[in-house]
Order: sequence, then structure tokens, then C-alpha cells
Amino acid sequence: MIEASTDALLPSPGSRVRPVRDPFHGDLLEVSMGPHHPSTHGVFRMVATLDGETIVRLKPVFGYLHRNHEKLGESTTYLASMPYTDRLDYLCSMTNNWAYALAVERLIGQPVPERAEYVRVILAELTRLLNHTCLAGFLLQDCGASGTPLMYAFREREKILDLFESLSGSRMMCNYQRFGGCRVDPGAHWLAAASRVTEGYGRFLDEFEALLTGNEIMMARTQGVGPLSAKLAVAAGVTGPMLRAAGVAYDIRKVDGYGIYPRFNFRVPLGEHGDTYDRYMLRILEMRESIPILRQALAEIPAGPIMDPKARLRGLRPKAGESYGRIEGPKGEIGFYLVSDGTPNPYRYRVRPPSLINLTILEDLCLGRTIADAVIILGSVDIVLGEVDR
Amino acid sequence: MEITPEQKDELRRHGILLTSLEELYNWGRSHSVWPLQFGLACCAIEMIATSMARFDIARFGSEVFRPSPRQADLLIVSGTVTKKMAPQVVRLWNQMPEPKYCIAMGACAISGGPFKQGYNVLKGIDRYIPVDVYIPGCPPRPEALLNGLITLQAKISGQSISGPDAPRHLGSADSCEYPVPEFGGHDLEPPKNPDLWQPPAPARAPKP
Amino acid sequence: MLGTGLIKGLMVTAKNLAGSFHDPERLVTTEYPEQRTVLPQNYRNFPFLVTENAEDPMGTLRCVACQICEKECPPQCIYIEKSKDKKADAAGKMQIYPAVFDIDISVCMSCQICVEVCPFDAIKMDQVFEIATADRFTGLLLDRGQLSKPNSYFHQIHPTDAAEVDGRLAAERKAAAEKAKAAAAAAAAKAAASTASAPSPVKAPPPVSAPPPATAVPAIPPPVSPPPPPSPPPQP
Amino acid sequence: MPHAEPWLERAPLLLRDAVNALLPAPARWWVDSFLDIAVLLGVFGLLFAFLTLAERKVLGRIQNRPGPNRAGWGGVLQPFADGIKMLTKEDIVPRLADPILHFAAPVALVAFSLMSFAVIPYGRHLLALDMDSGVLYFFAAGASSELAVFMAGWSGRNKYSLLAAMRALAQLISYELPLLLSFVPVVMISGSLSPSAIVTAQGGWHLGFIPRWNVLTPWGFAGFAIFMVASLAESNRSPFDLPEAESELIAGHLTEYSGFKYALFFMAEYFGMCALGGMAVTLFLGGWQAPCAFLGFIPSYAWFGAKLLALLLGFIWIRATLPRLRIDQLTRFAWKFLVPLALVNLVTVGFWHLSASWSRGFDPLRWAIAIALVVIPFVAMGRRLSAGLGPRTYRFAAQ
Amino acid sequence: MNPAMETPEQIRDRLLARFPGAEISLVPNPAPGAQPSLCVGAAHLREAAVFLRDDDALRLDYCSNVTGIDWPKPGHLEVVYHLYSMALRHGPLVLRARTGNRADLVSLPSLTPVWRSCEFQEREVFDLYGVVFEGHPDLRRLLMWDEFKDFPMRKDYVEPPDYEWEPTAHDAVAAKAALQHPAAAAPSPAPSPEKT
Repeated sequence: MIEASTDALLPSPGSRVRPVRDPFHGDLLEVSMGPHHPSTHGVFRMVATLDGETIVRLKPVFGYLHRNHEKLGESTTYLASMPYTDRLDYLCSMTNNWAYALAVERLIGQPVPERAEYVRVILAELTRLLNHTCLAGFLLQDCGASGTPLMYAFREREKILDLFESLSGSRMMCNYQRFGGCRVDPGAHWLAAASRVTEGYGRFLDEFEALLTGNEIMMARTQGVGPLSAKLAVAAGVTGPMLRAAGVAYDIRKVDGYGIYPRFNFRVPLGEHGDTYDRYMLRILEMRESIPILRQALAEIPAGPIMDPKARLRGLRPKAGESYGRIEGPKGEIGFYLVSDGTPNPYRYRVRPPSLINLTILEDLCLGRTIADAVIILGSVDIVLGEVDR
Repeated sequence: MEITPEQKDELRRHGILLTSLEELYNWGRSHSVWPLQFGLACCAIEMIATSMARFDIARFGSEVFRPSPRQADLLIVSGTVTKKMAPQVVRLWNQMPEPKYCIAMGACAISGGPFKQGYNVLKGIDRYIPVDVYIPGCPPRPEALLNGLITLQAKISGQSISGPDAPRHLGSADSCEYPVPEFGGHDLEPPKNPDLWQPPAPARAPKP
Repeated sequence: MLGTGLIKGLMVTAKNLAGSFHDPERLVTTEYPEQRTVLPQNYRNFPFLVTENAEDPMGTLRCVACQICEKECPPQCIYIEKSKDKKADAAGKMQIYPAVFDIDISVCMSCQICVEVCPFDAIKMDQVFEIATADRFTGLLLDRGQLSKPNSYFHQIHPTDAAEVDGRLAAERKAAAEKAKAAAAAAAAKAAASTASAPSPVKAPPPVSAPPPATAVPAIPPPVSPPPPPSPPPQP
Repeated sequence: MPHAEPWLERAPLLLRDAVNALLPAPARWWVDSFLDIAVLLGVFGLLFAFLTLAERKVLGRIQNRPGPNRAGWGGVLQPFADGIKMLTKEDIVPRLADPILHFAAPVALVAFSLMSFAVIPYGRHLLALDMDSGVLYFFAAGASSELAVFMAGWSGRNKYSLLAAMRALAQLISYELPLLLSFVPVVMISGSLSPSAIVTAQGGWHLGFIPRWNVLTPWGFAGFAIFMVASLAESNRSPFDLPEAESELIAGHLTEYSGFKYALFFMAEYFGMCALGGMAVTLFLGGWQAPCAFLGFIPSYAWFGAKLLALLLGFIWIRATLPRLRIDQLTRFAWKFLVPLALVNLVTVGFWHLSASWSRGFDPLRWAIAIALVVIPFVAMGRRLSAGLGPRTYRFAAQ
Repeated sequence: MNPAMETPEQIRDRLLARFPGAEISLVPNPAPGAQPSLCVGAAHLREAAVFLRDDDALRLDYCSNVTGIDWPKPGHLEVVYHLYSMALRHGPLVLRARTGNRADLVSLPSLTPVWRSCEFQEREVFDLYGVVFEGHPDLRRLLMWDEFKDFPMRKDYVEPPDYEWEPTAHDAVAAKAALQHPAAAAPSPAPSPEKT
């Protein structure tokens, strides 16, 4: 364990940092959780200062998975960055693909055929199911359930992964979307398989909720733990289910209406307390809302080309300019900001990482709580280190 | 009297189990490889998937993912090791008790993989710690990890506990502590462990 | 409340415990080394080079060393050196061929971009994933010999793709042959001796039906790619 | 039993007599004791080995997978592979650790949990040590394990271990009280602290077919439930596995233990589980008594074993399902819920004892009052404990 | 869908009216989206940001994205903020700020006091580009370790020499390796490989 670095630790504006006691007083214990810790979801590190088991200061430390995504994006072509986006948030490669494709399409003014838009919606919603399922499993694992919810979650995840694999060729690193459409056409066979998975998902959610949602221990652990106020959430740029759990109705699918989302009829669930339980339940509810979207998309998907015939695969040289494409990823707003200088490589390739920005308020949520709470609060933020550190 | 493997097979066929201490030792080790619960990046998700119901690494007795390195036998380096993370990985390796094994899972752990040109990415964990099995793939399928585990089990079973081929931990001179790199102003110091990492000379000069 | 939630949860697990003995939905394990999941056709792991003929893999590589894949490969794990000479390909047309074609699978990210950008259908994705090895340096650098696999293998792992590719190639070759024939006829009609048909574009090799001119063409002995010989390290 | 005991029932006695016959009288006491110890160690050692396997298998089945099945036939040899590996692992003692305590903690823990095995009556004739106050001895031995856990957590010089040690102390002391209170009713009813007497008192059948086990009375059921919850906590099992909370404290007090010392902790945990399960069987489930008269031909130790295994399976089942509590909730649960319930249960059992002389016709009334005495405090205190918690309804954004 | 927001031109004019003398210019964007951005001088950046956040017609309460860009050509570092409004559900407005140069005049006022979401992102820009944000509550390196001296996302950053084993080296890698191993990249490496 490395000691925390220097103490330039003034409270952030708006945070409820309690004044830290004199460090020479000697009654505080500093625990470095991570980068190798079972429930930091990767190589995240929190330096927690404890008074007993109560957290009086908690500083996240990043960068243990900083693999220079943005630098690499500047040194490769636009197309070559696509497979790298898979590895950002490695649970949701399809939505990352989409956000990146959207940014590039805006940069070069590339239309997308109707069928591809539908396929993108289907894949994005499947990704949402997958991500939220995994999150629920991991969160309950952090609560101390010994593997069972996670196992059930991964059992269902495998079904979606099978879909992804048979469509794109890879379980996790799909690299499926292209500027102006998608790579291969999902046949009728695949769409039928997707329908089967969609129809079976409600049953799984029922079972999963029966397992632990009504569980008294689970409620005691999560209700009232780490409440996030709407005001702080907006100021801190929190997005995604975390923001909506705090009661702010802001879903980019509704606000931006990117792709063909305005055609879909779905509701946006909102939390009231903004606590860990709300964050967990919001994900469950969003999954339940994703099912009708999937159903509608699978029923309405038109025939037609999957790629814009004029779209170019190689040799993309956008004119100098910039664009920002963002979508509602499962974790929040995933955005790509591209600056082109007319060369085949982006001049600046920036990823707006929802997980990193959602972590801004981690300390605020954890102060005054115990280590056990910090673990589940972190779990409910839903981070993936590939995206936090990039 | 020396017994050849053929004779032993013959005896086994007749129902006579002939087990040496060595075999028993290797059998025990190879069927009880407990991995460290240690995920780095994308491959970690596939590692988790391997321990889940569909693939079930438990069948090989390896589902006991221990969170503390003190109780683990196997370090699965599952993902990109950044330079910021490398000292911790080496430290974890040093904290594990012998006999211990290391699997480099996925391209990043082997060589830095797709991210090897990054400034903060270690170009292969074998620069600092000895790796027993390399599993290429990005990420390797869970089956590929199982295959790597089987390869490792075969490797353990093939070890002799004496003689020049004895595994590292049975040689007395070795301290089994690997130097932990330190953060420097521009890179890790040292950037590699020269005792471990001896790449063959480059096959060719870079293209002009 | 009052423990009903706990009991509900216990019932779920009990159902799964009982179900694991009779319901395949509740015992989903594929016992890997003995049983295998059927890999979908689209599954990709590492690239391989398609050869037309299993008998003579080095002589019938589809690859013409155009180096597009090398340029487009995101992690830059392909290394190609063009041959200095030309050699007849499977269709008998003289082509440049890759004197060296290495893929470092310790770097490859299985993204399939090389396959997408290849105009010759020469590189495709393999499905072999059981390649765990203890050999760091030579075991993970695949050379031309290890990479080349016959078209029949491609048919075996990606039947739909392979049929499509074969159809396309056959059509192209046929078109090229007709074009060549027409050109030849025109040329003959003109009887202008000096204008031989220019080298046709790479996309249009001669018809596949043409007999492999293995004897007619002064074939260079198929260069068996040697393992990269060591040379003194240039770096400190 | 009116008829002669079956051969199997007497088998242990016969074995002992056979051994004794070979020995001179002065050596008999020593040999008998050694025999007891050896059998206990052997049986529970094997039970420990196969319990780990069973846990992994059952957990696997609950999680839709088969669990270990490669080592040996269908995985039976898995524990032995683990054992061989554990025995041959390097034993690391951190440089800053207290080496003596670091060594003593696992040894003491196993020793304490083994001591508790002495007083449990495993069968009609199977009891290592027949003490008049065996139950007290049992809980005294069990309580000592707190010391060992604290030793383990403190000696490793690891922050996580230290936190775990603190948690362990808080947890184990909190749950000693409900554990002890929950068996007082049994003592009140059977009038003895001797385990064998308690088992004997549970012999026979109501109405000819309902066994007179303590668990089949209102107070007995409540006591049994409290006892089981408290023993889950005492043996650090999920949902009370806070000291080694994996997702929070790495491995808690075991963080710095490797090799066989770690295996000893593991062993102690399972021994503790077996001992507490065995005591629960003794106190509430009629010990070695058969549930029906006509099943009396099955030897008593088999009944004991079956009941013990059922309880252990329950432990595993619970572990597979429930998440973990937080330390403050854990202690609150003990002090504000279990202890008051256990105290109320004393009232219930007092009433039960006093009303024993009521005539047959009042039996339904007697049961109703006793059940009310159990259920009403349970509901009242449960509501208070879970005040503010509950399922929620969610609203949806208009746009 | 986004309700209409004032155009950047209108916003610039209102800002100029509110802060006379402030350096505020419109940066055109030739891409098809063609949304120009506002470049605000460091002196008035904080006030302009507060105005944008609190103005009733704008209410840009959500700073989504903070990007650093290195421009060695004109010779400055640039920080780009993408602003949205959660209250009025419109956006984005792209706000830019530029440092004086890339060597010593690299400080800009921090916008973390205005939008808390800038906290980590500004730290990241500081870490990777070396822009010093004045008034940031906790300006430390975010991703790299504290002892690190370089700013790796700048265009002129040179990576440390660790390209010992590059079996497929070419192009960019080769260029990097050549920088680090001049001997290997010399026109005629003495022991040339077997290439014919």
C-alpha cells in the first residue's frame, strides 16, 4: 500500500467534507483500498481515512488502467479507433461504437440507413440489459452475496453475448458499427434469436428480483445509503441512471433524440431518494423499459441496406472541423469529441467518460459512512475502469 | 529400480497404482490452483465469465478466487498492465507464497497488445515477473483461459521435484523476491528486469 | 418484510438447486475440454492467409503483398515484405507475393479490420483459440507458413462467407477472362503486334479454369519462410 | 427401548470393549481417551474435508454449475488435492508481524473448536465426556475462539486484519448473548445442563407419532431460530461473515495467513460450524433420537449425523443466498432483536412450564398463548427494526 | 428534442454587453454540424461561465466535457468545455479558452467552482497537457503518477525507450523506435537482417 500523496485536500465546493482532524492526533486510520481490492471493480483505488470504521475522507486515485486511449486515437486512422472504443467500457462495446460512429458521422455528414439505425437501437438496448444485469450482479456481490446473483446475472449475460458473438464475431469486443451503418446484416435468424432472448428476459428479471430485491438485508444495506441530491448531481455532471435516481429527468435518448429514438415509446423511471437502493432499482426498471423498446424495434425493423452505399471504409479524411457525438450509454452520457485537421488521423480524439465524471461525487456520498457502505456506493455508481482511466 | 512410464501404464492397467511422492505432490498442486481475485481490464470480465456457470472453472478446482495474495497460487494477469500498475502487480506477485504460477491472459498482458504504443502501458508483464503460460487473444475466450489452465496443470504435472528441472521454488538459492520497479520522472525504473526479460535480438531492423 | 424477503430468496436458490438436476436451463455448464460450444460462423480470433491449394500453400497464397492490411491494422501487428520478383498465383497470373508475412498474435486485437480492407479476400479470421503456450517469443509470432491455410479450411469454418467469396472471385475471374479474350480478339483483329494487353488490374486475374502453369512459368522455388534469424541487437 | 439394541447401535461399545480386552486395566483409561480423540479427529477431519467439497458442489448446483469434478472420481478427491497443496505451500510470516501470536492464533482456534466436540452426544453410547455441565463447557470453549480471531487479526499487522479483528470482537461478543440465552429454555425444561440428559428428555412421542423434540414447541422453535442465527454469526458464516468480508476487507483477519495456517482457520470455521450444529441438534432436534418409533432400528449416531448434515446443508444454502449485513446493523440486530426475543422466550418457556399441569382440554389454549408470546414480540420488534425500510414505488418522467 | 437555444452569436453579443472589453470571439467550425464555439479570454472566463450558468435564458448548468488540445502551430494550449442545460434541456454550447503559450504562460482560471463536473477533467488536462488551473481545489495529477515529469498528450512528447522487441515494427512504431535507437534506424545498420 502506498501512502497517500500530499495533502492538498481542500474540500471541493459544494461537498460536505467534514474538517479532518489533526493528522498528528493519531486516531485516524488511513486505508488504501485498491488498486487490488475485490470490490473496486478493477484497478480503482480509494484512499480512505477512517475514524473507527467511519470514513472521514476518501480520495479516489485513478490512472491504474490509463492506457492512453486518446493518444492512440490521435495516432491511428478514424477507422482504426473503432476497435479501441470496444475496450473503453468493455461491458458495453456496442454503445461505445455507436457514440464514436455518431461523432464521426457528424464530422463528415454521413447519413445512416434506416435498417442500421434499428439495428443500433436493438444492440444498444441489449447492451443496456447486459450492463445493468452485470451491475446488479456485481452490486449484490459487493453486498456480500456469495456469487449467486452474479452467477445468475452472467447466465443471462451469456445469452446476450451469444447474440453479439453470432452477429459480430466477438463476445465482448464487437467492433461492429461503421461510419454510415453496421458491418454485417443481422439475418432474420438472428432477429428471431434476439426476440427469444428479449421475451425470456422478463422472466429472468422476476427471478432475480425475487432473489434479492425484497430481501430485508439488501434493503437494510442499501436504503438510505449514499443519498445524492438532484442539485449536486447536476452540478457534478452526473449522468445516466445515477442522475435519474436523484430525480432529474434527463435521458439523452429523449433529450437529443439521436438515431431513431423518438419513434419509440418508453418511459424514463425516476428515483426519489437518490440512494443506493434507488440506483439499483432504477437499473432494474430501465431494463424493464428496454424490453418494450426491443420488442418494438424487432417488430418494426425494415428491410434495406445495412451500410450507406456511399460510405467509405478506408481513406477517411474529414475536412478540418470538430464534432461532438453523445449518446445515452448504460452508464451515462458517453461522448466523443473529435477535432479534425484534414489528415486521416483525428487531430484530437477525446472521450467523455461517464464513469469518471460520475465518480466526482464519490467522496460526498461516502463521508460519514462505513467502509462497507463505501463499497456498495462505489458498486452502485457503476464504473468500468477501462472508461474511467481510458 | 527404475520404472519406465510404459511399465507404469501397464501396471495401472492391471489395477496397480504406483504413485511417487513427486506425482502426489504434483497432482495436489495441479488440481488445486487457486487464482488471485485480481482483475485488470477487459480480460478480467472474461476471467469472471470463466468462473461463472457457463464455463465453470470450479470443475478444475480453481473457483476459489482468493482476494488475498497470501492464499493464492495463480496470478492471472488479466488485462493491460499500465506502468502505474506494474509495481503493484510485482508486489502482489512477491506477496504470494511459493509455489506460485502466473498466466498472462490476453494480448495486453503478454506484450502490451493493442495498447503497447501507449506511453503508460507496460509492454508485457514478463518484463518483471516470470510467466508460465501465455494466452493470446483480445480477450481470449473463457474456453481459451480454461485451455491455458489445462496447459498450466500439464506443466505442473510434468515438473520433477529434484534435479536441474526442479521448479523455481524448490531451488534453495533463489530468494523468489522480484525487484519492484519504482516510479521515475519519465518511465519506470528500471524499465525491465534484465534477469527475466531477455528478448531475442530483433529479427529485422524497422522498416525505413 | 419480517423475513419474507429472505424466504423468497431462499426459495429461488432452492429452485435452482433442484432444477440443476433436471432442467438444462439451470445447469448451463459446457464441460469444456470434452464438450464444446458450437462457435458461430462469424466468430473470429486471429487472421490467417487463404491459399487456393492445400498441396502448395506457398505457391497459391491469395495475398499479393499490397500491404493495405499492414497499414490499416490498428495495433500494427502485421509485417509484410513484398517479394522482389513475381510468381504465378493460383490462376497463373504473375503476381508479387509476400516474401515475409508475419502476424504478432501477442499484439493482435482480433478486430477483423484487415479482413474488411483486404481487396483480394486473402486474409480471413481463424477460429482456433486453443493456443496457450509457454513460448513467449517464437510461439506467438506467426510467419507466412503458419498463417497460410487452404480455402477448404475457410469453407469449413465460415461456409457462408467462403461460398460468397468463391462466387465473387469466380465471377471476377470470368469477367476478366472475357475481357482478356475480347481484348485478345481485338488485338488479333488489329494484328498490331506491338500492343500486348497491358497487365490487367489486380482485381481481374485470368480465369481460374486455366491450367496452373506450374511448369510453363519459370517458378521461383517456393520460398519457405525461414524463422527470423537473429541479428545483433541494435538497441542498448 | 423395550427390545434389545440392534447390533449396529452397540458397535462402538463392542469396538471399545474389544480394544480394552487386549490391554491391562491401568492403560484402559488412557487408551479409551486416545481412542475417543482419534475417532473424533478422524471423523470430523473427514467431515471437514467432505464438507468443503459439499459446500463447493452445492454452491455450484445452486449457481447452475456442477462444481469441482475433475480431481478423483467426480471430484471426491478435491479436498485432498487442496490439502496437499496447502501443506506444501510456503508459509509467509510478514516481517512486521508478531510471530508468536501469528502462529498461535490458528492453533488456538482449532484447539478451541475441537474441545467443544468432547461433550456432544453423538449417539446413545457415543459421548466422549459426560459432564454434568457439558453445555456450559461447550459454550465456554466456543467463546474462547474470539480470542484467537482477535489474535489473528492483530498479529498480522495489516490494516484490514485489524479492522476485521475489531469487527470480530464486536460481532462475537454481541452474539454470545443470544446464543446463551436461547438455550436457557431448554435447560429450564429439561432441568439439566448435561447434554445427554437433555437428549434423553426429548425422547418419546406426543400422541404416539410427534417426537418430543424441543423444536416442536413454540418456545423451542423460537429458541432454535435464535440459536441458529446466533451460531451463524458465531461461526462467521454468511450473512454474518463480516470479519472476513471478502468484498470489503480482502480476507479480513486471514489476510496475512498463507499455507497450512490458513487451512487451519478454514478447518476451525468448519469445526465450529459442526460443533454448533451438533449442539443445536442436541438441544433442539432431539439429539440422536429417531423421529419415528419404527425407525428405531437405524442406529442413533446415524440419526445424529443426518440431522447434523441437514443443518450444515442449511448453512450452505443460506450462504448461497443472502448478502451480508453491515457491522452496525449486525450488532443492532443482536442487541435490539435477538436478545429481547430470547428474553421474551424465557417468559414463554416459563408459561409453558407452569401450564404443563393444565388438563388436556386446555391444550389448544396453551399453544395459542405460547405462540402468541413468540409471534407478537417477533412482529413488533421486527417492525421496529425495519422501520423506514421497504419496497418503493417509482414514478416515471412525462417526457 | 432540443428546444432552441440562442445562437452562439447572440450569446457572444450578450456576453460582450455584460462584460464590456472582454476578449470573446467566435471560432467557426467547418464541419457539417457547423456549430461555432465561443473563445473567451482567460481574464473573463470565470465570470462568463457563471453568467452562462445562471442566465435565465441559458441555464447551462451542466458541463459535460472538458477537453485539452495542444496546438504547437499557433503555440498555445486550449481547453474546450461542452455545456448543456439540464433544466432547459438544450445545448451544447462550446466554450474555449486558450493559454498564452505552451511553456510558461499555461494557466487558466479553473471552472470547477462553477461546475463541479470539471474537477477531475481539469485535473486530467493538467496531468496530460500541463494547463495549470488557478482556483482548482485539488490540482494534482489524475492519471499519471505524481513523480511523472512530462505532459504526455502534448504533440511533442517523446515516449520512454522501451521498444526492445518489435517483430512487426514499422511506420509509427518504427519512427518511435528510430527516435530511441538511432543505431537501429541508421541508413545502413551494420549487421543488416537477412532481408534481400
